[in-house]
Amino acid sequence: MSDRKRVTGPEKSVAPLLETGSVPAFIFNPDRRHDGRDVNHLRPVFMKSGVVRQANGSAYLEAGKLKVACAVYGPRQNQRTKISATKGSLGCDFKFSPFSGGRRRSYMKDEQEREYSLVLEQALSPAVRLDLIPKSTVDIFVQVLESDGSAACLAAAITCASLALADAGIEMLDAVAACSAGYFESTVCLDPTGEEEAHEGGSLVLSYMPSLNEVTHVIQSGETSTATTVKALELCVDACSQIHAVMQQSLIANV
Amino acid sequence: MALAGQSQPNAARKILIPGDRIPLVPDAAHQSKEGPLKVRVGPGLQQEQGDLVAVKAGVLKQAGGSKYWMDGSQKRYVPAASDPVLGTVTARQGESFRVDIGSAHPAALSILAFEGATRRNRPNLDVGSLVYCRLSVANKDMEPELECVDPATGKAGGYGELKGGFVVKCSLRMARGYVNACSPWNRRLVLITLNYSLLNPKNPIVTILAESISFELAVGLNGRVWINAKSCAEVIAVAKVIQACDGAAASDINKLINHELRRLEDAMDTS
Amino acid sequence: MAPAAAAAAPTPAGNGTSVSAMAVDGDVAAAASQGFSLDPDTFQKIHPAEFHRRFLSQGVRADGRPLQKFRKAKISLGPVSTANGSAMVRLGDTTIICGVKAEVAEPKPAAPRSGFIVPNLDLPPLCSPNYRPGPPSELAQTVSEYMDQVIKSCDLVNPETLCIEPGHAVWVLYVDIVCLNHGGNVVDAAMIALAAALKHTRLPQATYYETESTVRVTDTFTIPLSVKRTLVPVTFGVFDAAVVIADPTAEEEAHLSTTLTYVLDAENGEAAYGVLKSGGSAVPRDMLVACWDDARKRAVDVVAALAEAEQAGNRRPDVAAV
Amino acid sequence: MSKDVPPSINEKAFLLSALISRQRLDSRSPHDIRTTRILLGPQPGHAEVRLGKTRVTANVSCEIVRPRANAPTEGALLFTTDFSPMASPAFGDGPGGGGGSGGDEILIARVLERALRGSRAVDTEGLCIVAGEKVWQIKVDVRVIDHEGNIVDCACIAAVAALMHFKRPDVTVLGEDVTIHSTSERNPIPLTLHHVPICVTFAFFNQGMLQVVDPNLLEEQCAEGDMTFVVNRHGDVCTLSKAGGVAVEAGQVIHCARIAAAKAEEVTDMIKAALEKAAVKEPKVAIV
Amino acid sequence: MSARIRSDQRKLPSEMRPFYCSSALLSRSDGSVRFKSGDSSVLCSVFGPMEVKIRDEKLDKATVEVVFKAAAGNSTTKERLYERVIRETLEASILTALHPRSAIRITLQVLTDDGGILSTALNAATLALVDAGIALRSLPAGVTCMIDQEGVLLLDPTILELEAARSTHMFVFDNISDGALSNISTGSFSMDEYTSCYDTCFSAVAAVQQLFRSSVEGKVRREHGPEADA
Repeated sequence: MSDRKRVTGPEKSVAPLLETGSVPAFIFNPDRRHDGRDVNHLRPVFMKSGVVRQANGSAYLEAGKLKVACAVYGPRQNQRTKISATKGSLGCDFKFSPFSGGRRRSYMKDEQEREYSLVLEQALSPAVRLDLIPKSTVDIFVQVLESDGSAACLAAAITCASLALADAGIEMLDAVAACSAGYFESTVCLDPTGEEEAHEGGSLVLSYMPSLNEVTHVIQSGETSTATTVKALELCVDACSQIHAVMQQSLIANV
Repeated sequence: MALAGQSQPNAARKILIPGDRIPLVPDAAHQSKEGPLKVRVGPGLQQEQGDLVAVKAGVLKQAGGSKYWMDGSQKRYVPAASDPVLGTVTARQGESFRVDIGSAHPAALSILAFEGATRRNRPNLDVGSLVYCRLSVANKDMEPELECVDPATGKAGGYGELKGGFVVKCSLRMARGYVNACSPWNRRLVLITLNYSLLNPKNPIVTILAESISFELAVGLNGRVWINAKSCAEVIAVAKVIQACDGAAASDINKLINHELRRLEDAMDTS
Repeated sequence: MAPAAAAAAPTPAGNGTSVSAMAVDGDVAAAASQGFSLDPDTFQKIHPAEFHRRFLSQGVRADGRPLQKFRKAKISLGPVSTANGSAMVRLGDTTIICGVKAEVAEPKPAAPRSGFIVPNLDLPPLCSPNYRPGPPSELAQTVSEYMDQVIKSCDLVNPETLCIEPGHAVWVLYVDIVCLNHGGNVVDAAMIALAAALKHTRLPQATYYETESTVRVTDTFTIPLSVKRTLVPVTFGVFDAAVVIADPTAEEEAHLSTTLTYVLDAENGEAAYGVLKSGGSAVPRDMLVACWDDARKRAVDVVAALAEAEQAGNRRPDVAAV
Repeated sequence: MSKDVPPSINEKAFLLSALISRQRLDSRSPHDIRTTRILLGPQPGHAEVRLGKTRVTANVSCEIVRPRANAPTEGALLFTTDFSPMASPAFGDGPGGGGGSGGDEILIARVLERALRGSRAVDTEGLCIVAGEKVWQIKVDVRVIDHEGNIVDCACIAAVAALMHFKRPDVTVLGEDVTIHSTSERNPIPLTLHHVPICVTFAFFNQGMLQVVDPNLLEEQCAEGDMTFVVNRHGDVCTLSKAGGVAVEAGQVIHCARIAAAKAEEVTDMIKAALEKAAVKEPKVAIV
Repeated sequence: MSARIRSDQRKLPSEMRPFYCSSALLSRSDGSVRFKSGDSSVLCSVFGPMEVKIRDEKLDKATVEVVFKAAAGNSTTKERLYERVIRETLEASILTALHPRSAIRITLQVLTDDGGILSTALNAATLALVDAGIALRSLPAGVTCMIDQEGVLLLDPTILELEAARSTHMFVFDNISDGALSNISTGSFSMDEYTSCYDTCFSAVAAVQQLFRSSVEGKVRREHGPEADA
């Protein structure tokens, strides 16, 4: 059934196919990635807090082509049915803009967006002092403007949301920084782009509180050896500390 | 530039539509010596500076020199204090009944607002019972409240549960016509003369009908009329007359009543 | 009784000095004379309409602008490389991003050569506390619809130029406009973004293969859209049915008696493609004409901002990410 | 949302005692349908039907679409039913919603589908333009605008009358090319209806012993059960549905079927009369 | 210029189609009106003041709900825009403060559409509010006009005429204020064309207002009998 609450076009439309052979085959080179980075280098990351005027807290993150905005509203009255008398809750909403990826996204939330909303909540909840805001909720809205690697997008969303929470003055044990890594055989490649992601064997996203040296969330997909995973975790922990530094700077800049 | 749609002076009009302005001409008899003109403005009118402004359609009425109101018709009932109304019990909530009287908000009828009611001696009303009551509280910001007892005497005075019979709906204007050809200011008077066996003797429909059929009537100003008579056929006949006369021209009323009475006689003869 | 002058002349916010005392009405004014004073933030929260009224009566607005001053439109083209065309527009706090994605569809039998342009404004819960997750709000739906009617009725892009193969394949341009920061006057920002993004849109070279009935495209976006005109939306707010203010902020919008939007031609302010005034207080003919005159001046500024954006950097995507 | 307040105990009791003495409150006999008025036009395929105070409009429109793969030569016939919030305060929902009591809306659309599509009343084969490529899709939008009981019968009369009044534009096919002729070029073409199915609903009272045809709102609210027949004037039963409610004897069902057939004939004649009346008013278009 | 004959046999560009209305036709609603302008016909019903959904409840005034339904098909964003314009126009006229925490529900059903459907719907809604006895500050009335490819202004165009429109304009005026309550204009037009559309619609609204008055007077006379004019 067509969407009655939006301006509608034709009933069905598809993304056009590429002419065969018009794109050169992708070859992964651990010494020199296609954007010139090293395997253990992040994309240069830029962050700014306080970008949404009417929100209690907000942040914008840009890393290469990847662009994510986040706003935090609350603590406010919990409108959901499940209310805890002792703890507050985080309501997370992760959305890709329709034009943010290669394929046009639908307006309805898809499986991936639902999953990422959940991961966002799981990764941030341990850091937020929910015990101080019983019966209330803090709503976190993440909007991806341009995506370049879905794991990287998720990591960026967690980092950005954490910065927005700090901007909103929500009490936290520590800021949460997140970082992604991709597996190419035994090589671990930090912060893979969309093109790299299409060819990787698996990926890992780590959410980490650098000052406390505690991990809040890890999610891995694909099969690797334990040693490779450990290597990826180590790389990500280091990268998270770098991200944390950028977060601090942007918070100071906004004071 | 003239305002759109204003071609005739309003002062001469009796039938007004919303937006019509009537300048108040100072009337020597009713102007108090020192202050400005004192006017009481009733339903359908507002006072702006020196003018009366209609907000509803109808006929401009004046009484006692300084009271003005609009006599119009509508179907939806808006509660007004001391109106007699006919309601259906929709729920029982602790110390009160919830009663549908056709207004925006359901009304509350306290279990103590009955003749001789105490906490021990509660009236027993089921959901779906019909009650004839009087509005004790009617305010746009409050839930309407009902009572089935005259607070002055403590007696039911005709109010309370109605058993048997049937209910028809009619326009608010017609309901008021049964009660009295009254202005909104003398509803109090109405209450004294009205209960469901004492009828307004002036109402032509009721008087003509009563010559042929004996029946009981309880009229709610919320546009509901309860009818009871010896036989179903008689109740149906009265109900049909009330519905047929609603909105009909006064000259046709006799004809409508006679038509229904004839039909009733035929039915009686065949059975 | 303390005169209304107890309210100190309002000082535009942002220049550092605080407003000493602002009285609300007789009672509070009396209280103020007894040494009770309200700080401007509290005053704004308690009596927002009166707060704005005080400012406007002094010919200035809460954010320091004169009544007829518009916020500068800051436009950047091509912020989203995954889109065929994109633009970001800032009007004060209001930030809106518009991305155009091209897809392929079968044309309607009645119009076998006509493509589609599908504009939709999204006001996500991110941009303001007034929106909740779920289907689009009434404002989003109605602004989308109005934009659609305007671009169709003024023939902004001839739909036949979107034809790939008559009767079989045409382009559908999904124009999605996302508000990231709601600082008032979303309509202007959204339409400027739409106009800029469509001008910036490039389509790939497309070929229809009849045997497999599919469309295949090159990996570069090279073909510009033939956009016939540049639309400039200009919105005014009317306060207390009498005071006209240009380009209202979100705080002002909540207390306006009506708003008035003109869609003018960027090249020729004499020509318009739309006017929208939905209910509220009546606007007399001379006010409608006077606002149109002011709107023309604004159109010139917006055109300059667009030109600036076009020069500033054509960060045009050249690789189709499929 | 506000629901209809159910009738009072007094009203229910009175209705039943009146029915037992074979009297209906609107002076009908148990097997009378209410006064029916059928208005057609001004545009083809537009009908407004009043059954007593119940009022339903039906609007027929057509569009060229691709046929379903498993029926390449068959046109499409779609029904949508909408309970407008104007029909009853109980049907309310905010702007943009699809009407009131969703379940009933679908139920009525199903009855109409079974009556008109299931019984092959409308010739869908005749709606084919180019086999496998282009067929006519006929859409019937039924809107309930005043609910005083027995929506389903009223909706069925409206849908049938609108379909019989409707005319689609003429088309010429030359190979793959299809030309649609405007009404000023060529006279439009009416749909072919093989027979005229009519819906007749009964309500049961007093443990199923009493039945009335075409119940009004109060009767509907007080009824113990109901049964809907779809029959044509030849007495062919197209659909029979009895969804729950009180059990009735098989003999009752047969009795009702006979009454329904008589009512169907009555209603069919009324539709025919309305069509003839509308045809007189219609301007004749000459073939240029 | 030769005498233009309009698509529906009207002689003049500034001629309106015959319009009329009938009220109180629906049995369930508190007020109802059918407003016809040529072959455009809209039915409007008003319920209220009635119970309001808790999420729409306003503590200081009534909530005005407008539902607009096209003749065929599901409602889309177009109906939503119509709903908003009609609601915002009527909200300014209805004395909503008289009925806090309640709803005034206006439902519009297009019966047949032959152009100018928004203004026809608005006129039906205004009269239905009067029929329902809702207190109103003023009576808003709408008129549609268009400018064709040759620059000729046509008042109250039909669907056929609208297909050839260069611009279309819908204006709403009421009987107390000297200005436009609502205006939707689309297409391509100059300032001069716009102001002449304003002026044409402004004068045309007087005829609609006259119909409002005569229809209300007729209804009141019927109900009151001879005493109405006494």
